[in-house]
Order: sequence, then structure tokens, then C-alpha cells
Amino acid sequence: MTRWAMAIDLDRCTGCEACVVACHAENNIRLVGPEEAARGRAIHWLRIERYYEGEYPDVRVRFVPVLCQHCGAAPCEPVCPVYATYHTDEGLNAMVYNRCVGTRYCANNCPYSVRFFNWHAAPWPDPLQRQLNPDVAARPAGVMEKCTFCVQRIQRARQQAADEGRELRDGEVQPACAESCPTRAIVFGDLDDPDSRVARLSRSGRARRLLEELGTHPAVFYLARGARESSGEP
Amino acid sequence: MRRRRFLQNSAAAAAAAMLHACARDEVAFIEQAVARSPHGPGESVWRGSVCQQCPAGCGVRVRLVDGDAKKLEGHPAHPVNRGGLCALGQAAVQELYHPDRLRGPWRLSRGQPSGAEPLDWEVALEELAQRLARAARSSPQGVWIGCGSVSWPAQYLWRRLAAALGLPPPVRLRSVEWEVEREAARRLFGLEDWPYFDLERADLVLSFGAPYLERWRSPVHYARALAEQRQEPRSRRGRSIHVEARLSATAAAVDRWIPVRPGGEGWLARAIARELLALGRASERAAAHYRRWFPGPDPPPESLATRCGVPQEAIAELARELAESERPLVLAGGPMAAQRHGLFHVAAALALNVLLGNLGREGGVLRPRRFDLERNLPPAPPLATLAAGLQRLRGQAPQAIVICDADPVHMLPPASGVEQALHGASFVAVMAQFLDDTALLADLCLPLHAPLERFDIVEPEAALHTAAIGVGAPLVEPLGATRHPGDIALALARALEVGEALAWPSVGALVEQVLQDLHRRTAPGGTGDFWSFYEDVLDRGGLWEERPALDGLEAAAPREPIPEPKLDRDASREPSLLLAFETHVRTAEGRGLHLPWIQQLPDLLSTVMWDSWIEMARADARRIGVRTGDRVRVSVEGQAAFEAFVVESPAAAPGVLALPLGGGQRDYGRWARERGVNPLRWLGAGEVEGVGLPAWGPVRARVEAAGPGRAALFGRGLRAPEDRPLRR
Amino acid sequence: MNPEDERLLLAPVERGSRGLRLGLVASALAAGVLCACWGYQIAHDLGVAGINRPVFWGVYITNFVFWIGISHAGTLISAILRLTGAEWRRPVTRCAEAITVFALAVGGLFPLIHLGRPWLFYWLLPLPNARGLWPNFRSPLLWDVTAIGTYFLGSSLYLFLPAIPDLAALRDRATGWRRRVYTWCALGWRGTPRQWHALENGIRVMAVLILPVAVSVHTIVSWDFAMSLQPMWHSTIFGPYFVAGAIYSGIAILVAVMAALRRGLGLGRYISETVFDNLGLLFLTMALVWAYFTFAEHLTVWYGNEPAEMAVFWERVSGRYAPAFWTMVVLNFAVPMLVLPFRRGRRPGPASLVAVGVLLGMWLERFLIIIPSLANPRLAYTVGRYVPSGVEWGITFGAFGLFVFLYHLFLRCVPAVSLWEMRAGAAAESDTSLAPEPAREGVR
Amino acid sequence: MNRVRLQALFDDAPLARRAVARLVEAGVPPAAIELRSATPQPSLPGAGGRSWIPLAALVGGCLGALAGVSIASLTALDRPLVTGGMPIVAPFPVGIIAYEATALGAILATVARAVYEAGLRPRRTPVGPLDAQLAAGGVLVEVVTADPALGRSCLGDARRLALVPEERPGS
Repeated sequence: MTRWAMAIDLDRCTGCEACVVACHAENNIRLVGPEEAARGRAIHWLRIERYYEGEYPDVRVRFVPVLCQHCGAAPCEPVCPVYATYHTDEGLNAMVYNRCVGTRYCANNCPYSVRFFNWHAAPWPDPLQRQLNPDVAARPAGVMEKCTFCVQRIQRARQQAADEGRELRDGEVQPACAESCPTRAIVFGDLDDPDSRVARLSRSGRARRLLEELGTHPAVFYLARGARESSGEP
Repeated sequence: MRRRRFLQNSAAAAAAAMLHACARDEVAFIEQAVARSPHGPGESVWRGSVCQQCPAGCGVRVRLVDGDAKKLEGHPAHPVNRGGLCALGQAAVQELYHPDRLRGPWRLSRGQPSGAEPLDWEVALEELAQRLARAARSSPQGVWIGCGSVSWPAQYLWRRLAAALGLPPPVRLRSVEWEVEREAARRLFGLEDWPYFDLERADLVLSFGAPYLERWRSPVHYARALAEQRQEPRSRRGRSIHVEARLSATAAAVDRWIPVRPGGEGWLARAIARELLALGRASERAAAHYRRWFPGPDPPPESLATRCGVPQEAIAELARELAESERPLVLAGGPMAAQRHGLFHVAAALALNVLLGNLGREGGVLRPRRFDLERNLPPAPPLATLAAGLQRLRGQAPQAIVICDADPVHMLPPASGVEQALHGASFVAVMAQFLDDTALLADLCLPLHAPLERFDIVEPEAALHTAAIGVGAPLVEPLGATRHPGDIALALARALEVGEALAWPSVGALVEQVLQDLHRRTAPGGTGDFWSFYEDVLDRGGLWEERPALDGLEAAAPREPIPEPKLDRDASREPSLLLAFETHVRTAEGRGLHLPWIQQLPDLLSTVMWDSWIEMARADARRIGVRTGDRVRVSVEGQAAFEAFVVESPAAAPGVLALPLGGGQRDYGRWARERGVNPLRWLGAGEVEGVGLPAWGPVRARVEAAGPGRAALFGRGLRAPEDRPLRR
Repeated sequence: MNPEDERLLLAPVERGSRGLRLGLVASALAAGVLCACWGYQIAHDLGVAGINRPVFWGVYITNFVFWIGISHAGTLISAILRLTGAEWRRPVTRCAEAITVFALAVGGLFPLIHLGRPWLFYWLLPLPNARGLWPNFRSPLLWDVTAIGTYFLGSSLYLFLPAIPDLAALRDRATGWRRRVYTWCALGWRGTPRQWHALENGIRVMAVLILPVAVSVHTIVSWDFAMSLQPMWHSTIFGPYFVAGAIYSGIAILVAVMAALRRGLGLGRYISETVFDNLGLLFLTMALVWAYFTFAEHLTVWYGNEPAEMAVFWERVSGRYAPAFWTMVVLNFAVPMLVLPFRRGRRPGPASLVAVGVLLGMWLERFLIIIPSLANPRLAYTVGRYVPSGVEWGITFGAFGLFVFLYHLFLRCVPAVSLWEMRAGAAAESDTSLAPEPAREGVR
Repeated sequence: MNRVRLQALFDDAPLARRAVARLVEAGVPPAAIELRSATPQPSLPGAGGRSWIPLAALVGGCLGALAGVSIASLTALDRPLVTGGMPIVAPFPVGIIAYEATALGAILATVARAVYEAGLRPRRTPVGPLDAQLAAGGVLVEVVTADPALGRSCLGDARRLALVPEERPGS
């Protein structure tokens, strides 16, 4: 049994947003343009939230890369009237674009505000469409979308492993964000494998989860800033 | 085996067919590449290459599907980026397929939209050749060639061409702060290069202004280094402190931010030096050097404190921390270096390394290592420094100007005189991928290959303690009738009958020759099959030493002292100080802003997309009655300048306005056209003392409300709800 | 009740009037605005609306909740009055029940309007389909579909059943095609004792059945919000809170409509001051109930002082939405408290003015429940702004037009006041008949 | 020999009842007599009797509930997708659906039963001269008979009396 999860080391994250662009490049996320962006329609499956603490001159800033937390008990799932979003047995919070009718209820019920709506159809001025990733469906207007943990990469890796007649290795599957991360702050893997890096990080004393108190069982672990303690951390 | 035959064939063919050689050989290469891949249609092929979005020279892996580039990833083994790739690098693939890329030569009429007409390459090259010849005949000094390309073949071949034609060497076109940092390195360490800062192994990093987590040198490399410095094998977590007038993304990411008065960085460094000397941390020799660099009497501590705006005790504590730490390291640079006293700021800060005695030591300042690519090639004089180049530009108006892969009009302040020169020159040719501010002023515009469409070698401009080059091969069919700048030089050489001086049929051939040389030098005893080596290098997208080396670095015997700013009373009546800053994607070069991914990337701190913004303290904003998202009108030194969005920041110092670099291009494609403001147009501030470059930096300014606006902010919230001040 | 009463009540149906025709045309135009805007939106995608991230629901859902609330006027009230056998109900019931049906029709449109892909709305119905997928009954939206469906069907029948005798009367007087139509509608009603008996029994049972449905409908609408984790949505009292608000706004529109009928059709003799006086008292009670719930809701949030919820709370009472909030408090509480307690304040004129104010106030209440919560999600980074677009305003306006239009049509087809119930009322007053004898066998 | 339709309008229910009594004594088959009124007249023959509507409502409700439970649970079991960590057949939602379905079933059954008990179905009904005046109140007694004399003999005390020749089907 596999349960995909992610660990993000906030002590390594410098907020460079390479992951954000990598996500766009991998997942055919549409450009909305300045006007739409000003209307709050910009789409970033992954964003770096920054929070100020204190006032000038002693200000601190916290960065939190926020993406779909692929909750074990996802509030977005039961409210979808057409099963457009549901839970795969690998713990992914899957989004089926062509089932979606666009009630946007899932987005309202997501405490992490990581779901996005296609308010318009996507423009790809020629030859920009040549960059589109053939493994990822382009979304029509009127449907929700969100981070998929790069499910296409998971599929590809699994296929390859199958071809070579072996199990998936830890760290073999890398979402676009994790792969691009200059500081290697993002670790992805199988939580059910106790020896996987992500599993070990999730047991670290620095590990927290976002809005855990809501009982959503997020699959993304955040490692707090500051010195790591030796226990368990790879 | 088939590879070798192909290459020989193609080389021969290329040699035979003069002008189109390069193009054909590349197409052939691509066909080969696809044919060689074991995958069928629709399958991904991964090939190595090198990123050219900035001079850092990261190694990349390119995902190709059916001949189209789909995705770039960092090369895990490349010493510069070790698998990471920054936002700009990721976006290179979008640049490749940008709908507004130049796809053929154009005759332009100095910015006038009328009279622009497409040309054939033959015609274009013919004209360029004649113009160059004529100008060279009248006076070699009358030809001004500027080169901003990070491609080594482009630089080498143009240098070579200039030499062959008896023209002055091409000018390295980089933004001012790069040059100032280089000058500081020359004076302190006697380097004709940028020193390498071994951040990863330092246990205390003190940076003055250098936005090393954003765009300085190689953000990817230094960000990774910081992460490791904090964690990987070491037991104790390293500390990092950042000194800057504004809370930059770097300041936010390090452990502690020390705000200084704009223009006070150097004085803080001097104050720390004073403490260190007092603590006796510095060796006699180092102290002596320091005294010769800064002969002036140390101002009293309290005056130093007021000059840098940092309380004395904080300074003392900082000095103590430095003195006590095992491997302290001081970095300096960034926009701060482009100020009038930039050299002073950078030098004063870097000099601390000398006092701390960490030169040439682990976790200290190291001598950069390079493969000497030109050792066994026909010699070519190095690029002229920007300072020298601008000197010449101001001297006598050049007849012909050729710009290769750079946008000096955008990235240098007007005081540089580049724009006037372009207007004055009788002929201007620009090699560019896009119609940027410089290309707009050209008579002749020659379109360039995108990096993924051409053979290339890139040397990390700010080299590491590991010699490395990136090698790129054409992986996709050129989008249009474009060329490698080096191939243009070769074609010109042939047309101008100096072909024997540049005897390579194409850049591909030059790359091959250099690699052969490197193979001889690096491979044990030059053994091993060159073609497998060649293929291996192309597949990995480069060649690099496996492990870093410690090259000694000595403080240079000081010749002249570093010019110190004299305390001039600030006469201006304008209320606030306006300074410009870099972000992860916004640099003086303004590169990347033509890409929607980059434009739509929310700025880390302000979360603004698609435009420039003015960052100011909430109190100041309230005073003029604006709030985040509104428009303000900014006037600089009394005259109306520009409009921009306001973003209130809890971290902004009262009375200080900050404006991001980049933006304000006149064209540069549909997504950058007339978007935002180019601060350099307004922040001109005399000359950088001791360097002779046009300075830009904090200027006195005034803002007033210009009505409500709708800034594109991605996240409006500033604080986590639990931090909200209690309402009573 | 004499023939000219008859004529007067049937006049709108049989002869109509200039006013009615004008109203019909005007409201038809207004309804046209809705169609035009919706068409434009379908053609140019939902992006033409002002909704955005994180405010994914805007005035469309506000209107939905508002209109469904409105629909609680008729059926609920008339059912209660029938069961309690309140005599003054007689002139009220018909026009009240009509309000329910048409408000539901209008409100039911909005979930469709707000869909990203409205042409796929039927995917929300449990129909066998090629996708081999059934709707997800765990979603409150499916509860909405069933509840509103039931309520619409029920209240339509509940409107139709008591109207049969009047339809028969119209049938007997009409000629030509209208006669044919009425013949069909009247189901061959003859008015035999047996028919009367069945009809009255039917109506009584229906009245009992429709009440729990009416209560459940707005409870479920409230659960659309209460089931979610949004700050200030996740509240247990939302069910009763919404029902109270619904009845409140329902009475408001009932008062307004009856005042309009009174003036427009000159029905002052039937819809008398006493009717308004009684309704006014009910109105006052609901004002108090609504105020009580609103207070309780905000008190618990404020005292609980949970950060995410407080963000929404302050946004409402002192932030960007404070003007709307305090307008709502004035219109829904202050004004009714100042006017309705007094007999003169419950007269048609003032009462209807208060009612219009309350309608606006209740619309604002729905708006304030939906928008500030969405604009202040738990992760404060994503604070949002929302400005409704022209299209959204157009559709909102058009919805009122559509309602008025449907109501006009209704007035042209069925008497606004139930003839036979008025007759029965009159008869009951002047009833001097002897005690009934046991009925004879076999008489049909 | 042709039959006639006698219509007699009485001021109130008691008079009408007596008239009916007389007609029955005169040997008119009860089936040939019909009473009509524009308001409910509980005291008229046929107005009493027990009604099965409540029972119908009950049965309809049970059927509705059954339908509700089955549609909510069977459709879920048909596509067993787990969402939000909830059980595939979640009790609360099923309950809510069942609740609404119950009401729906009961309502439909009630209306159907009421219509049936009233013997209503869309059809034309012959209207006599006096029907129009019924609206003003009173009770109408209608007899279809071969002997017009009945009118005078039994319905003498009616407020108004009318005689219509019965149109034969087919003639």
C-alpha cells in the first residue's frame, strides 16, 4: 500500500519560487493576464505564503509553501455533488476535470484555499502550445483544478518500474516543485514505507502540519525553522 | 560509431557550404539526436544543456517530446546548481516558444514603426559587413561593439573578429553593480574575476546588501549553500545575518536582518572593522593592509553609528559574534554597489574578510577555478570593461555600433550615454532574440537562436571553487531563420576576407575543437575515445571537476586607497528616499519579464504580479492617504517621474520608498510592453567614485496619491490570524 | 357574497386592465434582462461575473438563498393559518401560496446560473447515465436538489388543489379556447358534496404534510454553509436561524404583495385592515425572533474569540462590510421595532414600507453571511475582495422582474382571492341552517 | 320518449335535503339525482363518510421513505468512491434524503387519493341555466327524468326551477 506524502523543510526554503514556475511548466497552468490577475483569478497550484511578524525595525518573515495538502479526510471531497474530486487508494486527492460541473463548493470548503477555478478558457498563442506537457490535460472553462502531486509523474515512474519489473524506489517519484527546488527543501515519497525519507522527516520533532486541528489529516509535513535534532532525520 | 561518421560528414559539408553551414549541420544534428533516441514518437527524451537566462551557467536537463522542448530540470551533478533550477531558468522553455520572438532579420528605422522591413540573411550580413568595413576604414575607434552574451563562443569569436579587423575589443555589457564588485575584488584581492565565497562551509555569514538568495551571482548555488550551511552534515547550525536598508527576500530568509540607513552599509563595515581591530582579531599584516585601504582616521563610534543607523551596542555585538566564530564570511554587493559610494560599501565590507583572515581558507573567500578554454586557441584580447567602453563612447561618437545579445539601453542609467550614442551613430546593428529597448534603436536587427537551438559553451561568469563549463547542443529545430551570434561573426569574417583568422565552419566546430583540447587535458593522459567523451559531455550538458579545490587567495598589496564618502549635508527638500532593489526575477537587465510565467509570478514579499510597485511604510501611506493597491505619482528631485502601485509593508523604514528593478521596457514582446517602471531611468546619481561608471541609487523623491488602482496582488493578507493585534 | 364581488374578483382574469397589461409588459422586459445577461454569461464563461478566488460564491448564491427564503411566505403561513382555522386567512392564502411557487421557480434558477458548466446541470440528478456515475448524496447540494424539488412540487399542488372550484367557476363562465383550457384544469369539478368533502380533506392533509417540508428546505439551504469549515459558517444554529429569516422575509414580501394587490386591483374590501393588523403582529414576532438569532450567532463568535472567526466578525461589524451590516440591523430590527408595535404602524401603508425595507435587509443579511466568510479564509494570506459585475447585477435585477412577471400571469389566470373560501366565509357568518341530518344512502 | 333535466335552486341545504327526500319517495332512483353547491355544505347527503386520504398519505410516505433510502444508498454502493474519509453509505445524508422522499411520497399519494375520492378527471360537464346563479349561494338539485311533472310535484318550493331537454348521445 502506498500513501503519497510530502515534507517541506522551512529551514531550507528561501522562498525563491522556482517551484511555482516549475509547477506551471509541468502542469499546463493557464496564463490569465494582468486584468484577470487583478480580479483575483491568477492560478498558482503552489504558492509561497509569507507572513510578517512584528513591525520595523524588528520584523521577521515566515515563508510557507502552500499547495494542495491531499488531506486524508479532505473537506473538499464529500461536498462535490458529482464525484469530480475523490480520494484515490494511494491517498491522492484526485480531481477529475471532465466530471466537474463547476459548483465551486469544494473550493469554499477547502481550509487551505488551494483550489482554483477556470473562469475562462485558456489562451495559448502560437507557438506557445508547443511547450504544453502532453501528459497533462488542458482544462476547459468552468472546471476546478488544483495540485495533483504531479500524478502524471507518479504514473510514469510506476510504468517504468513495471517495465523493469521492480518496485518503485524511494525518491524515484519527484513532483516538479521538488525536482526544481534549489535548496532541496521539498521531499516527496511514500508515507507507508517507514524507511522513506518523507516518513522519517514526518517523525521529526520539527514536523508540523497546516491547520492540523481541523482533523483533515494533511499529507504535507512542514519542518519548522531552527536547528534539526539528530533523531530520525535523514 | 554512427555518431562519429555523422559529425565528420557534417563538418565536411559545413566546410564546403560556406554560409548556411551552421544551420544545416544543426538540423542534421537534431535529426541524428531524435534518430538515436531509443524512444518512439510521444516518448520523452532527456538531454543535457546549459541555462543562459543569467550568467550563472547552471547545468540543465531538457525534456524533449517529438522534437519539442517541454521542461527544464537542473542537472543533479552540475556543481553550480546541483539539480536545482531557479524560476527564470525554468521559464527558459517559455522564451523558446514566445510568440513574439524575432524569426528573421529586420531593417528597422530607429524605433519608428514605419519603415521596418524583413530581410534575407544574405542581404543583412552583406550590409553589416559593408558598414563595418567602411567604419573600420574611416577610424577603427569609430566602431563600438558591445557583448552581453553569456555564450563563450559568441564572446570569443567576436573578440577574435574585432582583433582581426583591427577594431577595439568588444565591451562586456553587464549592469553597473557587477562591474563595481569586480573592481572591489581587483583592488582587495588582485583578482581579474569575481572571488568565490565558500558559504556552505562558513559558520557565520554576514552579507552586506548582496541579494545572494535572489539574483546575485548564482542564486541557485548560494541558496543551496545556505541550506547546507544550516544543516547537512555539520552538527552546529550555521548562522546568517543580512545587512540592507530594505527587507529583501534574502534578508527575510536569513536568520537575522539588520536594517541600515540607505548608504550606511559601508560605514557599518567600517564600524565593525574598528571593533575587530580593537578586539585584536586581525593579524598585523591584515591590519596594515586595512589601514592602507582606509587611511582616513576612524570616525568616533557614535558618529559611525549615526551614519549607518545601527546602534553602537548592536555593532559591538555583531563584531564580537564575528570575532568569536570559527569560520566567519562576509559577502557584499548587489544594488548597493551601484551607488555613488558603491565601491566604498563593497570594499569596506569585503575588507572584513581580510581582517578575519579567511582568505583562501575553507568557508572563506576563495580564488575561482576555471578551465582555460583558450589556452590552445588563437589568442583574442579579453573583453573591455564596461567603464573603459563607456569612456570611449563618451569620447567620440562612434560611427557604427554593434550590440550582441544585451539591452544596455534598459540596464544602464541614461547617464551612461549609451542611448545618445545609439541615436548619434550612423549605423546600429543589434543581435537579439526579442525587440528590446536597444533593438528598437537599431538600423539592422539580427535574430538569435534560443540557447536550446544552438551549440554553446557557457562558463559560469562568477566561477566556483570547481572549474565547470556548460555545453549545449541544438536540441530543437530553430523556430525561425535565426543564428548563433558566433556564427554571425564567422559569416562576417568570411565576408570581410578575414576568414583565415576565424577558420571554423561553425560554432559547432569550435565547440568540438575546444572539447577535444579539454579531453586531452582532463582525461587521464588524453586517453579514451574522444567521441564517447564528446557524447558524454553533450549528454550531461557540460564538463566539470568532480571535487572542489582550495586555491590560495592573498590580499592584494594596496595601491591607492578606497575613496571614502565625505559627509555631505543632504540639501534636498524632498521628504523621502527612493531606492531600487532586485528580486528573484527582477534585475537591472530586466531579463525574463517578457515571459508570462515570470510576470505572473507573485513577488515573494509584496505578492504583486504583472507590474512595478512602490513599497512604503504604512504610516507614510496613511499620511498621503493611500493604501495597498492604490496608484501614486512619484516625483524625483522635484520633477515628475512616474506612477506606480503602492504596497504597504510592515518592514519598510519610514521615509524610505523602494521600487523593484526591471520592467518599463518599451517593447520586448506583448507581455512586457510598457509594463511597470524602469528605475534606472530615474535613479541616476552621478558616478561611482573610483570606478568611473554611472551610479544609480537612492534619490530624494516625493509621492502623492494618484487615485485608486487595482494592483494584481496574489495574497492580500500580511499576518497570520493568530498574530492579529487584539481589538479593544 | 354578491355577484358584483364576484365580478370584481374575476375582473383581472376575465377582462384584465390597463395597469395589469402594462405591468405584464414591464416585468417581461425586466425578465428579459435576466435572459440576456445569462445568455451572455454562458457565451463568455463565468469569468464575466465578479466572483473570484477566494470569493467563489457571490450574489448568485445570495439571490438563491434570498428567493428560497422568500418562498416561505405562502405555503408555510397559509398552512399554519388553515390548520389553526384562522378566519382572516381566507383572502390571504391564495396570493401567499402563489408567492411560494414563483419565488421557488426564480430561486431555483440561481444554482444553475452559478454553475461553471450549466449545460451539465442534469449530472446532479440521479439519472442512469453513460458516465456510469450517480450523484454524490453526501453533498449538501444534492440535499438541496431533493428538498427544493419536493417543496416546489408540493407547494404547486397545494396551490392547485384549493383552486379547482374557482377554475370550475371560470370554466362555466368562459368561452372558446379559454373554456377548453379551464375545462381541463378544473378536472370536471361539479361541486357535489362528495367532491367538497374530498377536497377539504385533501387540503387539510396537505397542510400537515407541507409544513415539515417547508421547514426542512431552508434548513438544508443553511446547511450548504454550515456543513463547511469556513469561519462563521460552521454553526449549529444556522438551520433555525435561516428558517426564521426565511419566514421573516416571507412575511415581508407577503405584506408588500398584498398591499400592492389591494391598491392595484382595488381589493381593499377583502384584504382588509384586520388582515394587515394580524399579519403585522406575526411580522413583529418574526422580527424579534430574527434579532434573537442574529444576536446569538454574533455573541457566540465574539465570545469564543477564535482568530479565524474573529477576522470575519470584525470584517462585518467594523470592516469593509460594516456599512452593509449596520444598514441590515436598522432595516431588519430598528425600523420594525419602531413601527410595527403600533396599530397605526400595521396599516397597509407603513407596514408595506417596513416590509420593503426588510426585504432589502434580508438580502443584505444573506450577502453578509456569504461574502465576508469567503473573503477571509483560514490562511490569512489569501484575503479576498469582491465587487459584483454588471452581469451579476443585471441577473439580480432580472430575477425580480421574472418574479413579478410570473405573478402577473398568475393574476390573469386565477383570481387572486379564493372565491369559494370567501363565499364559505360569508356563509359561515350568516349561517342559520339547522343541524345536519344523516346523509341519505346512495345520493351522489 | 325523451328525458328532461330538471334543475331546482334552493336557498339552503335543509330545503334541498327535503326536496331530495320527496324525489326519492316519488320513485326517482337516487343515482339520477345530483346535488351541487358553490361552497362546502357539510350537511348535505354524501358529504359525510370516512376518507382514506390520511391512510393514503401514510402509505405514500412509507413508499417514499423506502425509495429515498434505496436511491441514496444503492447509488452509492454502485460506485463505492470514498470521499472525505466518510463511509460509503453515510447515515446522515441518507436520512435527509429519506426525509424529503417521505414527504414527497405522502404528498403525491394525498393528491392522487383526493382526486380519486372526488372522482375528478378532465371532462366537459353539461351546464344548465341555473349553474351560474349557484355562485350567489344556495344548493342546486338536478334530476334527470322522463317525466317533467316531477318538477312541479316535488320541487315546488325551489327558488327557481328550470327544465332542459336532455341531449342524447348520438342524436
